[in-house]
Amino acid sequence: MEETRGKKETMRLEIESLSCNEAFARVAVAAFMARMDPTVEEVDDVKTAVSEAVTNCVIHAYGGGEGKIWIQAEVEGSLLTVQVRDSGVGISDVKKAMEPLYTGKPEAGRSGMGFSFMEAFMDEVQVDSVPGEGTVVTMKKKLGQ
Amino acid sequence: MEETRGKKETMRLEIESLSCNEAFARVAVAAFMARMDPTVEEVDDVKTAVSEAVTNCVIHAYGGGEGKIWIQAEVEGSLLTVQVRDSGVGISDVKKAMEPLYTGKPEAGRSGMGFSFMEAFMDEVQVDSVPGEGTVVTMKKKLGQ
Amino acid sequence: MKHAIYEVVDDRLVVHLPGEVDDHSSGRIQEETEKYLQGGGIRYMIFDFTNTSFMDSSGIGVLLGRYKRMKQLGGNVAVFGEDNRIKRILNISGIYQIMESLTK
Amino acid sequence: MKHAIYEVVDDRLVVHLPGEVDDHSSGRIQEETEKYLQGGGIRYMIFDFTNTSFMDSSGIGVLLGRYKRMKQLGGNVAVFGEDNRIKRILNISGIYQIMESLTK
Ligand SMILES: Nc1ncnc2c1ncn2[C@@H]1O[C@H](COP(=O)(O)OP(=O)(O)O)[C@@H](O)[C@H]1O
Ligand SMILES: Nc1ncnc2c1ncn2[C@@H]1O[C@H](COP(=O)(O)OP(=O)(O)O)[C@@H](O)[C@H]1O
Repeated sequence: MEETRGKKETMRLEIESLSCNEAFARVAVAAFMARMDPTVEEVDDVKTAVSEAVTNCVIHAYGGGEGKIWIQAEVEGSLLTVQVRDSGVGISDVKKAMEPLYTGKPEAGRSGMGFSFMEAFMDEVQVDSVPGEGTVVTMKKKLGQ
Repeated sequence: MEETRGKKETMRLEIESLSCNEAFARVAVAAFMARMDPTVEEVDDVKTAVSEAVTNCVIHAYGGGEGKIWIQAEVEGSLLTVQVRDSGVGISDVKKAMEPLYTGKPEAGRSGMGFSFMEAFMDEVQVDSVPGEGTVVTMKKKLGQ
Repeated sequence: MKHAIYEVVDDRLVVHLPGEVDDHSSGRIQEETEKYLQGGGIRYMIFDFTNTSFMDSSGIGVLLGRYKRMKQLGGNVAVFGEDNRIKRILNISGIYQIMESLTK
Repeated sequence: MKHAIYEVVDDRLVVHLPGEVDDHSSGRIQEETEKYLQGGGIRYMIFDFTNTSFMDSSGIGVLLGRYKRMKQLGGNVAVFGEDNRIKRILNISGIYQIMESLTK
């Protein structure tokens, strides 16, 4: 029952691709990281980054249709790792997709700032994608900096 | 992207058997049910029931040791179903375990009111258990009554 | 507050934004403000963040879209009531370079 | 407030309970109150719920345990500052049948 600090703690979450799950996902990750005693700003940063990644699954990976989104969050000491995964259309040119202001859906009122926000609010963002199979976004943030 | 009300929506959560996950689990389920526009009292009821079921996994199923806890929440119209599952020691006599004030751990300061609280705050509580394999607690609550 | 509330004062449309401006909540803001613009006579659109505690890049998309639309109509857009969190988001996204803040 | 705060006034130990009283937070309340009792001279234990918004049956277990202990010592226990939510929990669990509430 005693938690040893510094040990790895993990949670896995599976949700459906629905826009109401954007809020749910960011609140769930925020609640999970509460054990790290984060500052309000750190929690806000992570909520924004998670919101961006999950919104991309809903809008881009599944294009508003059905699909599942998997979120894994891991705490190890003061390091938080959040992974957001989908089995949607995938990204053929990750480098281009991550360019500031690039969006594949300009007509839909997207700003193209999703990845830039993830990078601004987390320490590290890695995107792995296979067209036709899906995308994994892995974000890391060291708290208490 | 449009959510059709009345359609089934599901989330699945896997956490570790740690006492800090009791709070996380109840906040996660509360955040998930936000889409049902629940009253504050309904949210409190569900939080208490989830807290009881998850605490039982931590304390009884895994006896404070390592283990995984699976939570599934489902919304269908105004019906919320929450399932809490463990692969711990199991319960040999479910009927007795569910009796008010019965506790298998009186020395640990347990009140024996866990199942009574689940029943008081949810409309329906079902417990399925196989000794040596684990326990599933399924709770249902109709909102807006 | 889950949805935006709209208020017309002379030639200004004040959009009182909801608590969270994300993809889920921002879609209808685009549609609803458009209806007010169809009526004619609106020259300024003011986004009021007083009740807003969360916004992500989907919200920025809506702000930019409304900005372009108002410019098209020869009008303008401003923001108001941002807390520090929202200020940070507006800063990072460059919104302050094109929109005035009426917040002191 | 994550942990209980203790205050001794004459022969009373006031336990200002944390925001959430569950299995995770309640274990140490048992231990810590015990230390105050070891010192002697405590006749009343008062649980202050002013800052508490959540309690489950683990909290009830602690209240009952402390009740038995105080009775053993010839003392008594009371509760204070419960909001409606906590009142409901104390009601369902029968705590009000054995403990007085100092809340008006
Ligand atoms: N999970 C994903 N699946 C498929 N494509 C994606 C995914 N995430 C991002 N993309 C692509 O990368 C582009 C840039 O994403 P982003 O920076 O978040 O901006 P925006 O969402 O505003 O378009 C998207 O427009 C889309 O084409
Ligand atoms: N998930 C579980 N795995 C194994 N045993 C359990 C589980 N949940 C409950 N029990 C058994 O049922 C008893 C009664 O549970 P409960 O009513 O919650 O009271 P308490 O947790 O206070 O003992 C427990 O003491 C335990 O013996």
